[in-house]
Amino acid sequence: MTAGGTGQDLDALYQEIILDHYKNPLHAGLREPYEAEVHHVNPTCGDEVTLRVHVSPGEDGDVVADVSYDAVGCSISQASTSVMSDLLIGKPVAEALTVHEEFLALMQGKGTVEPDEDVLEDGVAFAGVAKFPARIKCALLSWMAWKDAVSSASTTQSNGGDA
Amino acid sequence: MTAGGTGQDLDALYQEIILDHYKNPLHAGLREPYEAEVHHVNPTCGDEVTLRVHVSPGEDGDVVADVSYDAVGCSISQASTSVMSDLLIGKPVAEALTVHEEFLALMQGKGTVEPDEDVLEDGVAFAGVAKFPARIKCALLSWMAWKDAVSSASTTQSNGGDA
Amino acid sequence: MDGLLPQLDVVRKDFPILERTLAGNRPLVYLDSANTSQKPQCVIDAMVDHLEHHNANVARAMHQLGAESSEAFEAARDTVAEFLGAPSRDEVIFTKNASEALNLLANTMAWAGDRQVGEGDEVLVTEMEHHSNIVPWQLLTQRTGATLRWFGLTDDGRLDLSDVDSLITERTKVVSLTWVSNMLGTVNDVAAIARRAHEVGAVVVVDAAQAAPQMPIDLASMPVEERPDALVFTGHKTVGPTGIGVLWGSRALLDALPPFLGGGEMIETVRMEGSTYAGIPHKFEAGTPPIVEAVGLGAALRYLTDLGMDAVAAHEHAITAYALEGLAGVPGVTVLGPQDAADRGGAIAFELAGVHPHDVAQVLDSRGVAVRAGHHCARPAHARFGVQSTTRMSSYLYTTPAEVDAFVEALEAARTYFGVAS
Amino acid sequence: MDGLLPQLDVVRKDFPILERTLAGNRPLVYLDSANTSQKPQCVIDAMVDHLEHHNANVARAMHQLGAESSEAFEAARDTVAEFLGAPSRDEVIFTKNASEALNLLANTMAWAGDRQVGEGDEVLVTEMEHHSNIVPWQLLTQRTGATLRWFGLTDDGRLDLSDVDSLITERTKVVSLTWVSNMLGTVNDVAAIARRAHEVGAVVVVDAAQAAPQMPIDLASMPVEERPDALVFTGHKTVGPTGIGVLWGSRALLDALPPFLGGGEMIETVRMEGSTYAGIPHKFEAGTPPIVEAVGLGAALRYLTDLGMDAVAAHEHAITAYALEGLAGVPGVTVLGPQDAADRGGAIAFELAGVHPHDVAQVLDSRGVAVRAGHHCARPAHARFGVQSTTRMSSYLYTTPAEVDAFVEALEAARTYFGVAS
Ligand SMILES: Cc1ncc(COP(=O)(O)O)c(C=O)c1O
Ligand SMILES: Cc1ncc(COP(=O)(O)O)c(C=O)c1O
Repeated sequence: MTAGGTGQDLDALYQEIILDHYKNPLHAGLREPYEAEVHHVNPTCGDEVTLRVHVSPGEDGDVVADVSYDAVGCSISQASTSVMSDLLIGKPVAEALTVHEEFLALMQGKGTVEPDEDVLEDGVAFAGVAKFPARIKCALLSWMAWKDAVSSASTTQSNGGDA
Repeated sequence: MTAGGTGQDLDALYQEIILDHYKNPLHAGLREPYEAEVHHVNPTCGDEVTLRVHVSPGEDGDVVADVSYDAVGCSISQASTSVMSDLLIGKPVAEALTVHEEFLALMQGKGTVEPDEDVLEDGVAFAGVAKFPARIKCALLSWMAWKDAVSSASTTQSNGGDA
Repeated sequence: MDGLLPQLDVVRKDFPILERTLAGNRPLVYLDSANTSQKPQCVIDAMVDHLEHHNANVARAMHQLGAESSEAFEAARDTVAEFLGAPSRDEVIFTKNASEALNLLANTMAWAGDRQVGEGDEVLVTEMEHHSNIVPWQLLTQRTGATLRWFGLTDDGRLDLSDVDSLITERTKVVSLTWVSNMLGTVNDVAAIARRAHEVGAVVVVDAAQAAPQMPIDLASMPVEERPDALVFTGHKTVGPTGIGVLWGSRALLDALPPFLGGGEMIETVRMEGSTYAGIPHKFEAGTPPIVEAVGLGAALRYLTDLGMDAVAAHEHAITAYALEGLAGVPGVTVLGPQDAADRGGAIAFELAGVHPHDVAQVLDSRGVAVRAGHHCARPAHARFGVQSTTRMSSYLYTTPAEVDAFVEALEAARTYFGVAS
Repeated sequence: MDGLLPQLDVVRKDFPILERTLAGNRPLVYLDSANTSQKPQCVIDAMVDHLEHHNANVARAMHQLGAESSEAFEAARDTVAEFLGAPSRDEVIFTKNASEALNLLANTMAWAGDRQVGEGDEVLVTEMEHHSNIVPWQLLTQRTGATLRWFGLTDDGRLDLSDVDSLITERTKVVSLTWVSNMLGTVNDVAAIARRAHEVGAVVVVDAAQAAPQMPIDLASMPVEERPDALVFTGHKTVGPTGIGVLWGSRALLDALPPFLGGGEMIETVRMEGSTYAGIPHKFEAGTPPIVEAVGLGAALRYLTDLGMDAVAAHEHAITAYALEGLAGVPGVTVLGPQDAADRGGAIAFELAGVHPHDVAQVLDSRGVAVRAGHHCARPAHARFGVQSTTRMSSYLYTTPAEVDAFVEALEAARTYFGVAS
């Protein structure tokens, strides 16, 4: 049995970076253009996110041109959405998917995975969340939404495009 | 927790009278005339009885003129059917219902009820059954069927008759 | 403090988990009892004794262990019947939880029978229901072409009865409502609504999942016009185990419903061409029932009865009043539902300005205080009040005033942590 | 004797109830394991530990106890998935027993969805099914205007496959059959039937209530054409507690079925106007799940896995062979079903000439030997063989050859008591 959440742990969970993103979320709001919009909820607590992805062709394949969102939720889910959008906007889709996997591995690692700051940047601040099983879903909500959106954005494109 | 069934108890359950009725059941077979026929089963073990009741008007109200039956089941249920039919045939319905209640009380008394031989005659042999919870249903199967039949026999009569 | 259970410290010793310490060596302050209650030793012991000495299947087993197990199982049914004041013990059906009990009713009403719900018919619920008393009726009405309607809520979290005449009509076939809200704490006037619903011949279903743990129920003493036709509760909230719930239904209703789950024990005779069914209660208990759970539930209800449900209710009332008082002293707190402990159950959902409920709960948890954050399976009621989620504290018979103090202090700590303290 | 579990006497010490003595100071000889199995100490201890130290509701509770309880509950799901070799742990649904799992399938197929059963469709079962795998399909077909058909049985108690081509047709939407019969002991060739049924696009449901306790199951290793689409078993027969059963279903099937019970935990978003539902497994787990029961079941399946299901199967086989041999030596005994232990499960139903099964069981019980008498929830199979009821002995991993001897001796005593011994 593991158990998260001592008085000390609180600071491990609520890293300064997380609280900063929570108070001043980056890239918030829903913007055009976009190829896919998804709505995800955390059924247990009701946190919700509506998320749009705009993908545009780049030199080496598709690029995540924009991630915009409207979200309600706790500090962890809000900060995670902010960190994610900042991290993924401008990255080739293939690379963004790798970042996604890295973040997923970190969250599901029960606190044993050492995060790679080069890949995750501000996302490393979420390392502490992995020790709070009940909060992992909060941190993952928008990442799951993004994954969902980006795959239908690619489909939409390839459906609509010439290639 | 009570627990029936030591080696010694077996004889308390399988009284000589019971085994006699089991081997040579009285009034067996289905006969005419009858006003009501019912079919009862013990769902757990599959014991079944088809039972007919013939009621005819007597001096002081209806009389149980005949109880006939076709039954499959264990020694207890078979013997009980035999004893019951012998006991009730010829009795005024009102009196038969009293006998029925007496037998029911005996069976549900967890072995604490002293049976009245004047009322129950051979039925007293079932006193031991009350201590075997799993067998009470066996002993009661045909009694319940009779009760069911006799009430619809009376209804049938009053429906069909003049009174 | 007036109204507390006598010898509360002794009562607390009955609950082994209350000795638990959590991370950081914090003692457990369990304020999530509306979610699930803790279990006294006597319940655990009864289950262990059954498993170690009397375990056997019921009804179908004729040997000594089978007789012992059947007797224990059926004795639990008697205990439930007594606990509810049920007119007849055969009207007590064991289900797996309260949700299954509600679904049993809604699911069977889709099929041919005197109580069948179809096109043009209406089912009436309320906006304060737990999802388990909404979704089954949505499924029923969607699948049969009937219409789902609901009572709205007043601003202070009570049922809005102003449109009762347009809601309860000849078309109303079922009225299903909670006795005590698991979010707002509201205690509904079940008797008055039942009386109205019975006038139009509707079936009245009461969700007593939160009522059964907190207040005495005596069905037999209710005038029959005011008595629900069915009432459900769940074992794990009444200091019993998970895996068992109760559907009480009047014989008239239960006899009128077609079978729900088919299988062993619910039959009279099975032929490949068709089957006939047993009478109640077995008709609705397909398969091996929750035997050891019934034994545990029986012990649980006897425990509550020994404490006295009046005393439990008084305790809950006193603690709730004290908690409401404490919350009133915390800046930024808004309590949803009735603000006054009078006529109110023990669940208190609230907002803390500037801190999301998850984050409130997290800070509280770091201090050993266990509360629930989210929509508490009552999303429509949250939507009604324009909030996405709340924090909920819910006490029970083992809650002490000192625990309420710890809770209020922890709220202050949350305000400080998230920088909303002025 | 070959094949017995190594250190059987040590294994028996794991089961506290086996120390029980019955009336007349008789040691318990428990030969009713096909009805329900006994529980090892580790299962009881796991449940007690959970109730005393980790009890909380799951998923919805975010505090430390909630996290512990959720982790324990979901770990049990992992254990079940491993035990069955399930392709995905999300395909494991907790129900209250095997019967509910079968009803879940049959009940949801009545409603709109890719797998909906309607007029002109056929559901195929067998004459050797437990009532729990007959009645749900009767209810489905009666309610939807579909037709129920069934495989008959050969005289030696095997499936009569001679008319398979007229039974499995394009109209067949579901084929549901038992892997191991609880009455005849027959082991069916599930793979062959699944292959045939899949050719016509039917859903294949396997009742593994008797198989799971006795033989290794590895779904992932089965070729997909031969793999059932759904498989059910029940906790209390696999040394786990009552109150819990398992439905494993392929994701494709489970995704295609509409919801069963509505309520907390099975939803995504609830609005009064309508709701959306969670993905599997939660979609089918409405209300508070059997938490402590899942913990117990997890411990039970780990116990079986530690013993090794191959070893358990070998033990069961050896004991069954020995019992069949013993029965062959008792005059007047007729065993129903396959006479040979090869390809046979451990339930042995028989008749004893001149003594009704109740009376047989009663005499056995007076000597501490617990067997079952009746139709064992398999009335159609009894009718097929023209018998109203039978006596059934069923062994398990803790059964010793000496217990079989005691059983055979007790049968002789029954013959003497009822005066049928020559
Ligand atoms: C073959 C078979 N199927 C289904 C069941 C039903 O199991 P449960 O009663 O736990 O639902 C049983 C056991 O009774 C069985 O033996
Ligand atoms: C008011 C109310 N109704 C129904 C339920 C459902 O109970 P269960 O989850 O045990 O089915 C609950 C508890 O979660 C509740 O609070």
